[in-house]
Amino acid sequence: MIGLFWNLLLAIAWVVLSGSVTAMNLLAGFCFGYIALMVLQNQVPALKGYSRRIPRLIAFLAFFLKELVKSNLRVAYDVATPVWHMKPGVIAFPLQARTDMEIMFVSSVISLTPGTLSLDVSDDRRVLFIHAMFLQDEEQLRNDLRELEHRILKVMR
Amino acid sequence: MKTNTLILHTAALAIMPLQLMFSVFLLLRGHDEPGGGFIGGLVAASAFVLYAFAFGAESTRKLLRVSPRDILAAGLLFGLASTIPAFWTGQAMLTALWWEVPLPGEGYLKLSTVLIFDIGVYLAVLGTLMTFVISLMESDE
Amino acid sequence: MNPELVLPILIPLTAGALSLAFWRSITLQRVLAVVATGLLLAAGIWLMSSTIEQGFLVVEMGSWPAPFSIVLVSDVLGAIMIVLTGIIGLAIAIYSLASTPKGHEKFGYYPLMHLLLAGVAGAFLTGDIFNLFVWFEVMLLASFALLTLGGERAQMEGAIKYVTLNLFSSAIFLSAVGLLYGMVGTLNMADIAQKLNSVEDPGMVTVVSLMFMVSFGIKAAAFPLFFWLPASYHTPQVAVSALFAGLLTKVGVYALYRVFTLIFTQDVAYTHTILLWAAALTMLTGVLGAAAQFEFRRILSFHIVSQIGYMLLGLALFTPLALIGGVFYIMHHIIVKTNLFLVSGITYRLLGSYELKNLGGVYRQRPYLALLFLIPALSLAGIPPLSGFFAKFIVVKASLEASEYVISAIALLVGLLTLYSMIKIWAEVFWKKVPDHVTDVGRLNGEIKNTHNWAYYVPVVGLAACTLIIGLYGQPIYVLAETAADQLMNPQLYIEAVLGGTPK
Amino acid sequence: MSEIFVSILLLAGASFMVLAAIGIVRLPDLPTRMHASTKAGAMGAILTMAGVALHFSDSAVAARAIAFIVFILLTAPIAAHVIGRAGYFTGISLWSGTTKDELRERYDPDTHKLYSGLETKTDRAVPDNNKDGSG
Amino acid sequence: MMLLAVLSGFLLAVAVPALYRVAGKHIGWVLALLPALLTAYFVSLIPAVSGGETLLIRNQWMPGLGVSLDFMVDGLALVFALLISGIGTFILIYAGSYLQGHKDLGRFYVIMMSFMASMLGLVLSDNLITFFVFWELTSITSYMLIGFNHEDAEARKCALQGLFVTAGGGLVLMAGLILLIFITGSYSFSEILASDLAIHDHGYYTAAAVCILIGAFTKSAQVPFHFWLPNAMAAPTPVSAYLHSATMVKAGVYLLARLNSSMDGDALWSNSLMFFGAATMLTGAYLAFSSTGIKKVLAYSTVMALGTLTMLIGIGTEKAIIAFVCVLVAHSLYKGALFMLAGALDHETGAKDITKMGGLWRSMPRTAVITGLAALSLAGLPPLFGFVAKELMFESVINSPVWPWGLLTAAVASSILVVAVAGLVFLKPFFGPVRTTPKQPHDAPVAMLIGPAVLTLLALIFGVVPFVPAIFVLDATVSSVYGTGVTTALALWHGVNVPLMLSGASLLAGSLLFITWQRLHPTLYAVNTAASRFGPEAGYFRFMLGITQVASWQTRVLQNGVLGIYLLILVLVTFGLTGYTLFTRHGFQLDFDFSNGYFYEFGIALLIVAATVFASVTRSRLGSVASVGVLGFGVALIFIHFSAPDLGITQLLVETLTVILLVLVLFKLPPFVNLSSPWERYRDLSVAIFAGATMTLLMLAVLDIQYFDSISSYYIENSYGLAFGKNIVNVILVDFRQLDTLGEIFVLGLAAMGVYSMVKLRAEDQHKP
Amino acid sequence: MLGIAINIVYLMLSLALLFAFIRLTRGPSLADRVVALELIASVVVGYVGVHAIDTGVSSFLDVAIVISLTAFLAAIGFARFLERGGVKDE
Amino acid sequence: METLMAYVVGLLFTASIYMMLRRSIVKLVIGLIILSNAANLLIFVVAGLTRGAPPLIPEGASEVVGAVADPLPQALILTAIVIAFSVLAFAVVLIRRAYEVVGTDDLDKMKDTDT
Ligand code: NA
Ligand code: NA
Repeated sequence: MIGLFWNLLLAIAWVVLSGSVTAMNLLAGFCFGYIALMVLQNQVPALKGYSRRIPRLIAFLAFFLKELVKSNLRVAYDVATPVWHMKPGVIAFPLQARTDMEIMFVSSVISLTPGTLSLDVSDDRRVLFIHAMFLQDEEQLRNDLRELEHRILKVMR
Repeated sequence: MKTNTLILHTAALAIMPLQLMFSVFLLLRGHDEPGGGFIGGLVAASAFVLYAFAFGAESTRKLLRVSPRDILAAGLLFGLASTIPAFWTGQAMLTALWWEVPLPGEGYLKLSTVLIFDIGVYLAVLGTLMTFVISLMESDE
Repeated sequence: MNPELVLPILIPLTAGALSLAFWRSITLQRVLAVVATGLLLAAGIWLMSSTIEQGFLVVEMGSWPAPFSIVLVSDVLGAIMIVLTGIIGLAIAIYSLASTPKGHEKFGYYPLMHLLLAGVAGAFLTGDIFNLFVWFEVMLLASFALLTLGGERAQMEGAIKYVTLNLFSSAIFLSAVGLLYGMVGTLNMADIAQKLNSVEDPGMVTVVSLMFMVSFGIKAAAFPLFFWLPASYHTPQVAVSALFAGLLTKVGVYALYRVFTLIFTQDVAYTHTILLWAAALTMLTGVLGAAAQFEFRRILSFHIVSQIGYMLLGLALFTPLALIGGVFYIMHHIIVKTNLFLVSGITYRLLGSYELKNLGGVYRQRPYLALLFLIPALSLAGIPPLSGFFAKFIVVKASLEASEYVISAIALLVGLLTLYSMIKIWAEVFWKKVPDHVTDVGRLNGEIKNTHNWAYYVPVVGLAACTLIIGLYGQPIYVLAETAADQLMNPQLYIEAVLGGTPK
Repeated sequence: MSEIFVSILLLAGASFMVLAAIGIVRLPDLPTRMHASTKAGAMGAILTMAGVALHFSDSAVAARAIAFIVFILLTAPIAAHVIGRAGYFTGISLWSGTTKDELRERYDPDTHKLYSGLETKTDRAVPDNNKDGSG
Repeated sequence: MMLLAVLSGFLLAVAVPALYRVAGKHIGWVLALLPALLTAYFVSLIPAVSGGETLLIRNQWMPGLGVSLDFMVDGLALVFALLISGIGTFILIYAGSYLQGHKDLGRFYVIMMSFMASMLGLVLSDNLITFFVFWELTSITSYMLIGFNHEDAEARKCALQGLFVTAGGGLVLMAGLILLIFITGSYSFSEILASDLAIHDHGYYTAAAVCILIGAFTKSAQVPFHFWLPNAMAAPTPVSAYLHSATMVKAGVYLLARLNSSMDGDALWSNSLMFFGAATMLTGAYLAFSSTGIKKVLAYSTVMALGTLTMLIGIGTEKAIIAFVCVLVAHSLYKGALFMLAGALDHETGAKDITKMGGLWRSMPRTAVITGLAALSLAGLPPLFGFVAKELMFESVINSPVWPWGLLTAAVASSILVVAVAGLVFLKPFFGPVRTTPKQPHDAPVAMLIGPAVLTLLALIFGVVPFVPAIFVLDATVSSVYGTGVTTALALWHGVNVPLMLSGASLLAGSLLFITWQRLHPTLYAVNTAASRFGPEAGYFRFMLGITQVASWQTRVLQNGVLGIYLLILVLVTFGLTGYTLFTRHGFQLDFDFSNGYFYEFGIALLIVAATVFASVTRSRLGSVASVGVLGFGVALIFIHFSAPDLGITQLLVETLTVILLVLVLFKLPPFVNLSSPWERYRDLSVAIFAGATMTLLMLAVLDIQYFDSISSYYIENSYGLAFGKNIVNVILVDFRQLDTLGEIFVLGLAAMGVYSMVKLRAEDQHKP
Repeated sequence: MLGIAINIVYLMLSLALLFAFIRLTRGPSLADRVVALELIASVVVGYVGVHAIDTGVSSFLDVAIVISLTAFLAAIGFARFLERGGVKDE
Repeated sequence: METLMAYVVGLLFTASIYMMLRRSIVKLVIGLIILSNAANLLIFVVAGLTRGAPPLIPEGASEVVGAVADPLPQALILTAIVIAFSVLAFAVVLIRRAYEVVGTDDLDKMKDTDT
């Protein structure tokens, strides 16, 4: 089931990449995706229920884009102005995400957002350590991060 | 210091198939667009390098199943094999031969010694780079 | 379609790839080593006979028309070089069965050997200047790997110099190809030659030709570009040294012969005079270098340099007789020098050292080995009626004929000093008593039997036989050299063969 | 019309690049530089590619641009994470204005264990608060 | 038949090991059959040759080179052939006994047979090159013979000396012969001799003559090359006997005689011969007189004889040539005998020095008798052939067209000395008080005496009835040396004439000298020791030392082990040559027209420059690596910007992987430290700037030149139509120029194998048990 | 319009390259240099994109894709160097 | 632009040679990298620079539109890049092994084998 998901994804990606939408090409993509996954089969953890995620994904993307622009501007402002407004620090952020894939996505998205950078996950995978640039209002930041995580998890679960 | 992170591991597993797939893509369309066996092979190798950085040399060996050396040998033999059909047809070595295999539906699948050769290049590049990286990493571990 | 022109490249390439594929089966690799080099020799002989019959053999790779495709071309010189490659390859392959340490066999000795031969053969046959670069690199990488195989300290130190200086040479070669292409827009050597013939003011061509000269001069180990050779040739295991000694520098010499007869003949008075002095100084510095050495292989290594001078002299004088002499010298030297290294390997096996002070007594205990040393050694020194005599004779005669008296005198003096070196080895290794401090003389006295003993001697005897044949039955060899020189002096024939659509 | 959009996208992308570049030069320590550079750099690249897709308005080009964006989104944070992490753990000096460090106190440099701080008491054998530096 | 005659020695040499196993200690007798047969064969040629015929035998060898196994038998060749095979017969027999039980006897005979064959080949060759082949073969085989006792360092040294001098001379001779070939256009002695070409008018003549003379002088131990010959005594006595009497040293004389009729008539040729011959004669005689080792005495007397022969050729009158032939034969006979006898003395008494022997005639009567006769011949006393020869010599010296008085003085002085020498050789050991010798002396076995006996007997016969040799070969021999037909009449007794009076005077003075020898000897010894510091032998040693010193100095300077210096030289040579050539053949022209570039292209260029400079100057290794990465990006941008997307991609990928490899490897290596001195850095920087500037100038020059359009239009036109690909670069790589790519993947594979074995196969692992 | 924009973008990208390179030279830590290198890769991507538009050759996009898929490996390599105890201040 | 690049290439040669002349083996390797870049750029520049016309036949077309850049030097450089990379990989590992075996990174201390 999971294999099939990835496989199809890869096949579609293939078609998209090659830019020629034919049955043959899809089949070829499927085959190559299959080969790619075959190499990986022992390592890929379980994934399921992907079909419901597309609308959530779109919603998430919109949210993410907004965050992205917002925080980018904030960083830009600080960089561009002579005085530092920032108040950086490393915080421990307790995670709702559980599987490897979830944690990876959460941390990646956090990293992608300017102003926050995932440094590491605790050994028990319950806490993500984040370097944040603007710790003026730490609670607000934690709330934002929690919302982000929540939206990601909704897409992934 | 502390090594091996969950994030890198997971990301490697996610990124690697994309790289591999893209490498095959580059290989196959190299005749018409930028790409080809060499570039494809390099991208494929980067996929495995990523894996090796995340999981270590030993796991990469297991993932590859065959020794990088054998991939290399296969690549070289493919490269040489592409020269042979020309002999049968009595032409000079390395003369390209093209076969059009009709496919169900419309279109033809273009097979050629050139493709065989490009696959050889791809495998040789992959095998070579994996030999470099794995043996160097193993010597450190 | 001439398969014999392709096979000398294809056979070692395939053997190399197969040996790599059979990495774990040493036995299979050993069998393949002998079979493939034997086939290479057979292909070489086939090539030789076809070339003699047809004058030139040309194959356009990929069936594309000539200046656009890479062509393989064989003239008599090329065919000679291929036959020699086959001979040396086979000799080394057999010798390796006995001499190669297990560890080396397990780590790719045989595939590297095959690919080295492939690179050498490719360089001899290609008619394309960039393709020549590629084969040079194949050869070079194989030699790098063989040189470092084993990982001894001396190998590493030697290899750093070898690698660096050769890479510099490659970079110059590559740049020169680029500059040449910028001017003539083609890579096929015949095409370049033909086009340059019609150039009015070839000053820049001469400039670029000097880059080729330097680059090939480095590969050929000419003065003052030879440093990499004495720094490294004595460091790998002996079969590798022997293989290098026989073939590698000669590829550089061959390349000089090729381009400075075919392409760069615009300003012979200038370019070939430079070559002439390089040749003289190469002879002299090489032989003096050898005089200062007291290690078997180091002496031999410096003599490679010195002998390269004679071969360059043949080219530099640029008369028909001189080219005959040069070609003859190449044939003679490849066989003789390889053989000497092989003999040094046997004495090493017997006494465990290459240092003259640790060697001795071989004449007493192994008279036939002593004879097997004397044949190539005296031949190298130019003692008649061995091959080296005729080689030197022709070259000296050519230089006297060209009124280059100083050069002739140097050539003769170097001959004497070469004899001095060979006699030094003879006196120290063979005549002298085993020094008292050498305790492990068991093998010398024949106590230890090696099951592959024959593999040490078969190639040495075979090569000695070649030396004797060239000397005693030299007429066919001379005729070959004469034909080769004749073709070299008439580049128009080559150009017509490649571009003029001769029957294939 | 599309020219204007393309221009805007390109200029926006380039602006992000410049922002990242200025940030990387100006900002005082590694993590803060990374806030500017990796994200803004990626952002700039994404916007540029969007411009490319729009400019060519060709499905194949668009598909490749999308693929590029996906790839960048996957790889950029990983690179950032790995470098930031490596920099942090090798002890690069943080800006003097750094206010807190909740990681340092939970990291045991001897055993290389990184605690979440949420473990039950028994999980945590030796408290190592005293091992951290000034923070 | 002639070919077989010459080569049979080599063939038999090859068979010696097998024969030795069969024949055992009789090997000497068995092998002697061959030279005996050869002697018979050569004797059978006498009638034809003495009839004035020159036998020419032609065999192909390397016609392309003008080398053939052509043989010529005229009087001169035949006399030599007879001496070589005849004396050789006895030497072989003698050696079997002398070296009986020697562990290397088999090897000895192998070399000896080869030597004999080489010598025969030398004197019989008609082809100049073949002649030279045999000439060099005698050098090398005599080397093996001189160094026969090879575990003795002294023997090795002496052998090397002999070889070095003769082979060195041989090489000069080669040049001379080649010049002679140029002059005459012929490779054949017989043709050269028969032609009436004015050789000395040719521009090459002087060079050729000098070269040939040097070659002959080294071989025949003429002053100043005489020093090697006495040292050749390190060889076993049979070898010395053979070398001195009939072979090796006579080769030079043979050559002079052979070419005389063509070269004669020129002052350079004959005056050199006379001068050096006389000097050698005198020097040899003096040194013989002042030595004590019996073999050394004999050796120097050989030098004297060789000088005499050379001088006689130089005089060149008919008389002189007759004298030449007689001295030649006489010397061969008595010297062969005396050496074998000296060996017998040594063999039976264990003593080598004449001061250590005395009164041996009682225990070795037969040896004494034969020695006495041979010594008479040496002294030039009747009724032996030596007397006939000496009389002729005096006569021709007196009648010499040039320097008669000088030559005569030398001849008489030598003659006096040689009388004393003969006394030393014969009287010292056999008479006077009996001295104890290391071995109990008794007469030598028959195998060791038969040779001396026969040779002395021949000397006696020839002396008593000198018309016998005259009838058979003398005329023909003299004719071949002199050039025109000559009829001679020899007689023991010519009546009382000037030569006879000179002989008598010499005998008298010589006897006096002999008597005072004991008293003179310490002084002579001191003089010789002092002189030896300046003599030619000292020169030889200085030369050898000089070679070694120059060699090691040169090697220290050039091959100094410092990679930086090597590279520096390479760079200087490369760019010096190209730069100079550019300057002279094309000219420099700087071009600063950058107007056709866009500002961002300058930006890329600037990035490349900055990255390069930073990578070179930074003291941070990884900073340098990262900067090289940036350089790679910059180059990739250039590729991309100038229409090479494939190159751009490849460059980026390779750059990334390079950085990864460097990083993988580097952390085991230490950080940068500045190791060079500022001076070295400035030096290197200037060289590097010179190189870079030259490259720029080259590029600028080439940019202006495009002789022809690129062949690429073919690829562009046919990429799709014929090769079915739209990416033309890729089509070139995998189709038009596929062979390059095939080679390229093998390069990759080789790098992989190299890296793999370097990482995995470690020297330290191999040394583990 | 687009032409002007493209030129401005080229200028901005050139500036970005310059700044990033300054950081690369300054360090002070290896991680800083690596970050700079990553940024340069991104700028190159931007450059490639603009160039594709400038020349109208969409094939250049592949360069960008390859960079996106592989350039980050260098960073991972450097990080590995640091993790394995390499000198950080280089 | 070729003119400017000629100067850049000259600088690359200068830098590479200077680095190769240093005594540190790491600098030697960096010199080698720069050298291969220099040679590749040289070919590229000397063959002539063309803006914005890669030698590709557009989608749907069967021949190139207008003048395109010379594809041959590109193919050559591609080969050269790969070869240089192979060589470099070997050289990098070589210097590491040399350092391990010899125990120094100073090239001047690696002269035992010569004389
Ligand atoms: Na600010
Ligand atoms: Na040009």
